[in-house]
Amino acid sequence: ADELTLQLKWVTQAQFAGYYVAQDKGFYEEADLDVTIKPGGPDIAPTQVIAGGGADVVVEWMPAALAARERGLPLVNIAQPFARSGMMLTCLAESGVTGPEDFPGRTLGVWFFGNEYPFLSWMSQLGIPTEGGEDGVTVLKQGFNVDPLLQKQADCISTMTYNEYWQVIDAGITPEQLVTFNYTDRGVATLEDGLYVLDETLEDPAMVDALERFVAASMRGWAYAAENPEEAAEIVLENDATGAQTFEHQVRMMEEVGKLLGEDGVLDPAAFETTVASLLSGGSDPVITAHPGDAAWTHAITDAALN
Amino acid sequence: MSWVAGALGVWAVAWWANLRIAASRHADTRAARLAVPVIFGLTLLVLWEGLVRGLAVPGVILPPPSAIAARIAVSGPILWADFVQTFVKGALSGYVIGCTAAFLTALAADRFDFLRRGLLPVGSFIAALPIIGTAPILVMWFGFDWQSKAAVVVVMVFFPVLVNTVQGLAAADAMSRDLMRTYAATPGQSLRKLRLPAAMPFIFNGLKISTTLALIGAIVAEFFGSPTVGMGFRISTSVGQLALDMVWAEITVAALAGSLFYGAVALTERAVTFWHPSQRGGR
Amino acid sequence: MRDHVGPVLTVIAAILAVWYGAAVWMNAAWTQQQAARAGTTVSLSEILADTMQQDRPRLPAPHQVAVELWETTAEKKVTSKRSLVYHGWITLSATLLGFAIGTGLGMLLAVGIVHSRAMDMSVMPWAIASQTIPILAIAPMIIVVLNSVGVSGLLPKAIISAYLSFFPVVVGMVKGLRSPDVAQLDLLRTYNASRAQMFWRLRLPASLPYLFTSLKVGIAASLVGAIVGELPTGAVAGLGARLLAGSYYGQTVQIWSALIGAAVLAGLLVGLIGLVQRVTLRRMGLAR
Amino acid sequence: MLSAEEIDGFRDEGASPVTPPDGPVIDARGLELVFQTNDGPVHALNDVNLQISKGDFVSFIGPSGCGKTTLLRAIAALETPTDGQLMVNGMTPDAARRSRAYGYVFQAAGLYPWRTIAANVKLPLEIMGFDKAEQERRAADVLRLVDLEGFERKYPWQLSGGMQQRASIARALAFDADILLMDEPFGALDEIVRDHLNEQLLKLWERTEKTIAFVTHSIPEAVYLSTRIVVMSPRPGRITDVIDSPLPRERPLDIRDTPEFLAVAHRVREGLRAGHAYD
Amino acid sequence: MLSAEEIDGFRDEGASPVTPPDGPVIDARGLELVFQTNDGPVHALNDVNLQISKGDFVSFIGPSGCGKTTLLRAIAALETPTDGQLMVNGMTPDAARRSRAYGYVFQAAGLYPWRTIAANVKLPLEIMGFDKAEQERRAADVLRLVDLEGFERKYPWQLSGGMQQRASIARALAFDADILLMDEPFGALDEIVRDHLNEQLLKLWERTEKTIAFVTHSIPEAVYLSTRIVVMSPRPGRITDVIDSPLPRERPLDIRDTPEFLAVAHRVREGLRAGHAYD
Ligand SMILES: Nc1ncnc2c1ncn2[C@@H]1O[C@H](COP(=O)(O)OP(=O)(O)OP(=O)(O)O)[C@@H](O)[C@H]1O
Ligand SMILES: Nc1ncnc2c1ncn2[C@@H]1O[C@H](COP(=O)(O)OP(=O)(O)OP(=O)(O)O)[C@@H](O)[C@H]1O
Ligand SMILES: Cc1ncc(C[n+]2csc(CCO)c2C)c(N)n1
Ligand SMILES: [Mg+2]
Ligand SMILES: [Mg+2]
Repeated sequence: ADELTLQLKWVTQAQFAGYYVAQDKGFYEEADLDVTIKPGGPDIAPTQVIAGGGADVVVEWMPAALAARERGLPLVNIAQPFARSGMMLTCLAESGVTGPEDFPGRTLGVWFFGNEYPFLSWMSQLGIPTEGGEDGVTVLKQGFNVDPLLQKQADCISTMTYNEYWQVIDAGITPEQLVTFNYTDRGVATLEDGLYVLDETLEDPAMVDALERFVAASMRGWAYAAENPEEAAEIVLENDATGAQTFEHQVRMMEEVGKLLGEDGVLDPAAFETTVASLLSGGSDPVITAHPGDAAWTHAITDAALN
Repeated sequence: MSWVAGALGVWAVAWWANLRIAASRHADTRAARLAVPVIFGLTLLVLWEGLVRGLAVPGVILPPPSAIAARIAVSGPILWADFVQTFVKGALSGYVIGCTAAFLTALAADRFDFLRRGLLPVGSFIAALPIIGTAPILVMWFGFDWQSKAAVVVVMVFFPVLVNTVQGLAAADAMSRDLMRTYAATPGQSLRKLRLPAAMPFIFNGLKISTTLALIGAIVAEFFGSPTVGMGFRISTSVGQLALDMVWAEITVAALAGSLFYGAVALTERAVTFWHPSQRGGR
Repeated sequence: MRDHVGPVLTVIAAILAVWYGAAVWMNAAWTQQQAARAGTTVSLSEILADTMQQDRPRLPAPHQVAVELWETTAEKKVTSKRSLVYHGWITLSATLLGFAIGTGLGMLLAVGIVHSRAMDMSVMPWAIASQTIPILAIAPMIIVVLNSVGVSGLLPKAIISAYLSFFPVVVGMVKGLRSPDVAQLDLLRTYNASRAQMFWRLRLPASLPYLFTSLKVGIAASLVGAIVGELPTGAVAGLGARLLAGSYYGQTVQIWSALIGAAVLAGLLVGLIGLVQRVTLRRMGLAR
Repeated sequence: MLSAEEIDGFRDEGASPVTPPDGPVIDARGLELVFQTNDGPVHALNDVNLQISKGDFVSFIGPSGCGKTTLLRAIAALETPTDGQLMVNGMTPDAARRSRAYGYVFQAAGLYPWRTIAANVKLPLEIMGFDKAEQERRAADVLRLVDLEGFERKYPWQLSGGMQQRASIARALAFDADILLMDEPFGALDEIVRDHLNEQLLKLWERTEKTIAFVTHSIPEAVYLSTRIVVMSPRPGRITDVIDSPLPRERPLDIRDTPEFLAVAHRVREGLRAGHAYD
Repeated sequence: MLSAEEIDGFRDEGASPVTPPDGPVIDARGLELVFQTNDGPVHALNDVNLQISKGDFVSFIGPSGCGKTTLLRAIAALETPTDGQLMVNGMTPDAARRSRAYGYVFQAAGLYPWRTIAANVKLPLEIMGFDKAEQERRAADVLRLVDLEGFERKYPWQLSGGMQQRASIARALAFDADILLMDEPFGALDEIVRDHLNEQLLKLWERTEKTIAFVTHSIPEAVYLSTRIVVMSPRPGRITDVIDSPLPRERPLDIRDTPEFLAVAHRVREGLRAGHAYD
């Protein structure tokens, strides 16, 4: 069997259920693959891991991948299982925020670590400075959880439709008490969980072959997971060595993730262009300074995988 | 490969030079004391540059020193703002509060044997409160700004200063204590005149270890939530952007600031414990 | 030992009292906010009751932590991923390995520094500088690099743990090895003792009080290091993973129980060193 | 070994120059002190009976290890007797200690290395709350007395052994304790300085009516200084002889050539010899 | 102050009982040693000229702080003279130290607190690589010599001051150094023990032909033991008199009552008195 190592962007959770299901259901094995799945975490940059040779394929968000590419790490998108963005800005209604026009003077929690770009380009689109002050917003580097909102340290925080949003709800706040801004609705969405490899990997026919089987098996896994959210959640839990996740939360996450999944994992070039455009407009300190060109993605793998 | 060989060569020569300087008559001059670590450091840098270039290590894993220097040169204002936020506001204030608290606790523990027996075992628990656990909690309690970082630092430096102070307060020898007894010195007097001076070498051990802990604590705490300024913020953000030159620029600032901080405490130690054999150069 | 029980219990009781008070004080705001959102008012007794049993309290009440601790230690098989004992063991093994590496390295460095002027002058400043590097920032790089040369598993964590623990040992040992006074050194000089003899017969015994103090600080640092080291390795298991997972989901009770777990572990380790210290010093006739 | 009665008998034989105003200053009865060591118990003091009156100058002499230091330490409440009774000024030694009754010169100098010589001498003065000017004055006085002027600003490790010992004597003399306990204060000094300091000490004693307990190894010194000489013997440490000196209070140095002096010295020497294993 | 020639003159006057086989064992010329302190320089030794031959027993006597310890330390290569020349066995003191020529008894006992008495005595033997059995034998021998049998397993702080001093003497005698440097070894001992150890030391010296440099404050001791007596004087520390003893090598204790003995003692006392400020 061909060995492949997959580095995830975040900890073991239903966000990555497709891969765990493919593993658990033997889809990889059937494809003659021996896949090692490495969970990520707050201190793990998949781009760095792949640069160091710690993984063959990584799950990464496109802004971070393109930024890395511009810095000389030639990452190529080989598949894009998530067709839609799940990122939102979630505010407490009682804070009085009803629309973007209420942002000035507010404190907003934002994920950094390469995930700040959608927010920055949205703000620059709105013309709101992010350095604080009367008509700017005060930005906090948000930790990993929703405490800033619950503790009222921030008026709004970043959430994912499939995870943090529900944590707020679980904490006892009703959806009516929340105001959410979906990045997709604002036209500043960027592509999230995609599969990336290094240029050189694609020069090796054996690897290309393995990757084709890998993407095919993974998409099979995603399809299965979307259809059987409870079983998928079960599988995720089994793979979570921390023993900290709950079944209910994972089932719900799987259901939400299902809404973001595309048909077949094929990257939509139009979505790619939207992402690039939004990144290029990223305010004073743009993420990327030039259009990365079409070398940043390939349909070769997905095309082959679909057959 | 020639880069690697060259770097190793430079390193060998410089090490030899250092041995010569250290063994020479001028070893005790201020110039030598400065030159030796500088030469050592420079060779490390040369070695690093040579290895990175020679082995073609990608810049996104480890940038060469030259790239880091270039980044430092153009990022002065950012680095300065981060330094003020993290070091001056977070680390220093936390250090002062934490060391003072530990010191006072040690005094209380020393004064009341009951407390010593009760507090010390409990105090050693605080030592191992890992920053990963405390930082999120303290950020939740004290907010995103430097106050929560200072709180993390307080927790981190508390134990080393506490143990060392307690140990130090027990360090005065039997005869010196007996002398105090014959004067019927009050506990306070015997503390001020005997136990504290005798404890100073130990206390400074704790203070020195804590300087570096304070800096690490303040930086790492920013990983768990911060305003958009600070050394830890910059480091984690830049790692996500694979801007490793910026990461190392911040690390350089941290190392410089930490070394100076340590040096300042070590100099104070020299002045305060001039009488201790380790400072009298008993060799 | 026995004369510690009473005082320790008293101190713990005092801490618990303060803790309960603080829990009420810190959690009350949430209770009131929730009531306000629901448009109801709450009485004092309701506040008191609610602050003791919130799901995501700012500060969990001691009994909440105790229950969680009980459930995750006694009621789970030690091999279960939900058992704190399981996670504690994973952290402990990295801690011990890291402590062994760290103290070994620390002592070697201290010996070198005390005996070689060149090392003293060049290595010490850089050992200090090394400690000012935020470990969490370079830990991922260390892991990545080690990974690329095929080292994984326990060792990378242990190396990070060693990195944090060697420094207190160096500082304390250097001071301790230099603590013999002139008269004690002169005696050996008249015998023309070799450096090794001077080390084994004078410097080392004289340094023991400093060494043990450093070891206590060092083992605590090792534990913190091992936990920190769990992050960039994916935080799949260990107390650090528990802490982090608790923190992702705002499970303060889980964080606190992992924290207490870590603290107990540290307390045991420090206590163990204290025991070794007492036995050694007594056997050396130094305990008076 | 002598019983309490016999020792009291000794007292009556000699012409004690000082009569206690009201009870003895130091009163030991059946004192016993045992050290527990890794190696079994050590009987440092055994059935020690001794009364010292106000204004007495009592020398202790005896072979090395006979318990002189231990006895002085017990009097100063630095050791706790395992049996018997010990009263100082009518109170327990510890109460006397707390009333600052003692000036103690230890066998080893024990100066604090972080203090200059002057600061070491001022240490007890600071503790007892003398004002700055008085501290200066007294420190200067006693340092002159022990011939250490000019060394005020040196640190202990910069002094010779004898100088350190003198500094420690100065420290004990700086405050006016009623009871001076001196453990071989002049051991590291040469004859000339010793004679000089002996004279000074006698003058001080006469002027201030202090009670002095003084350990020495020099027979002439013991005889020259004391109103009473206590001879001790080791294993277990005990008192074997108590000699009341027939010499007058006023003692020029050349009193050491008088027959009375030599007679006392002879008796001390005999007592001392009896405690030894040699010849 | 005396010049080098005058001192050499002294040597020829007296009947030196030992003639050096080939050059002096210790040879100091124009020796000077200045300590730098926070308070200005201290002239501990000034123009010291002295030759000591193999088998000499030289005593140093002088007021406290006159530089006796400093001179011994310079000979043992523990201090570096700031000027002048110092040779030991025809080499530098440091080379002599490295050839393990010295046994040194320090003014303070300086026992290691973590070693028992026996282990303290064995310390130099371990360092010099004696085998276990030999270590045991020698330790037992010297401890018996200084009358400390039965205390082998005690720790230093469990001994009295005098016992510690004797242990430190035993430690220096345990290995057979050619040159013994003894800094007030018998300071804390009573007359009887002192006499006993004086005798023992003389016997040892006669038997082994060691060269001994001996600091003491006791004039009789100096005269009784030495073939030469060096009188020193402070500020700056210098040699003021060197007296070659006319006494025979064989010295029973009662030699101390002979007129020759008293004459030498008198000369030493005069020299000593001259170095003092009193009377
Ligand atoms: N380390 C030092 N630093 C500065 N001054 C010193 C040092 N050691 C000794 N001295 C000074 O040198 C002088 C001679 O000291 P030394 O110890 O040789 O005297 P000594 O003759 O041995 O006296 P004693 O009989 O009291 O032991 C003294 O004035 C002393 O203060
Ligand atoms: N802390 C201790 N622990 C155990 N034994 C002790 C301790 N202190 C003293 N001793 C023992 O008690 C006995 C008396 O000791 P002490 O110091 O009183 O003698 P000393 O008469 O002062 O002798 P010296 O003239 O040598 O100073 C000795 O045998 C000694 O070993
Ligand atoms: C340090 C750090 N902070 C935030 C994110 C953002 N993020 C990306 S995916 C994900 C999980 C959503 O449930 C989160 C929180 C990150 N990757 N690393
Ligand atoms: Mg004594
Ligand atoms: Mg001396």
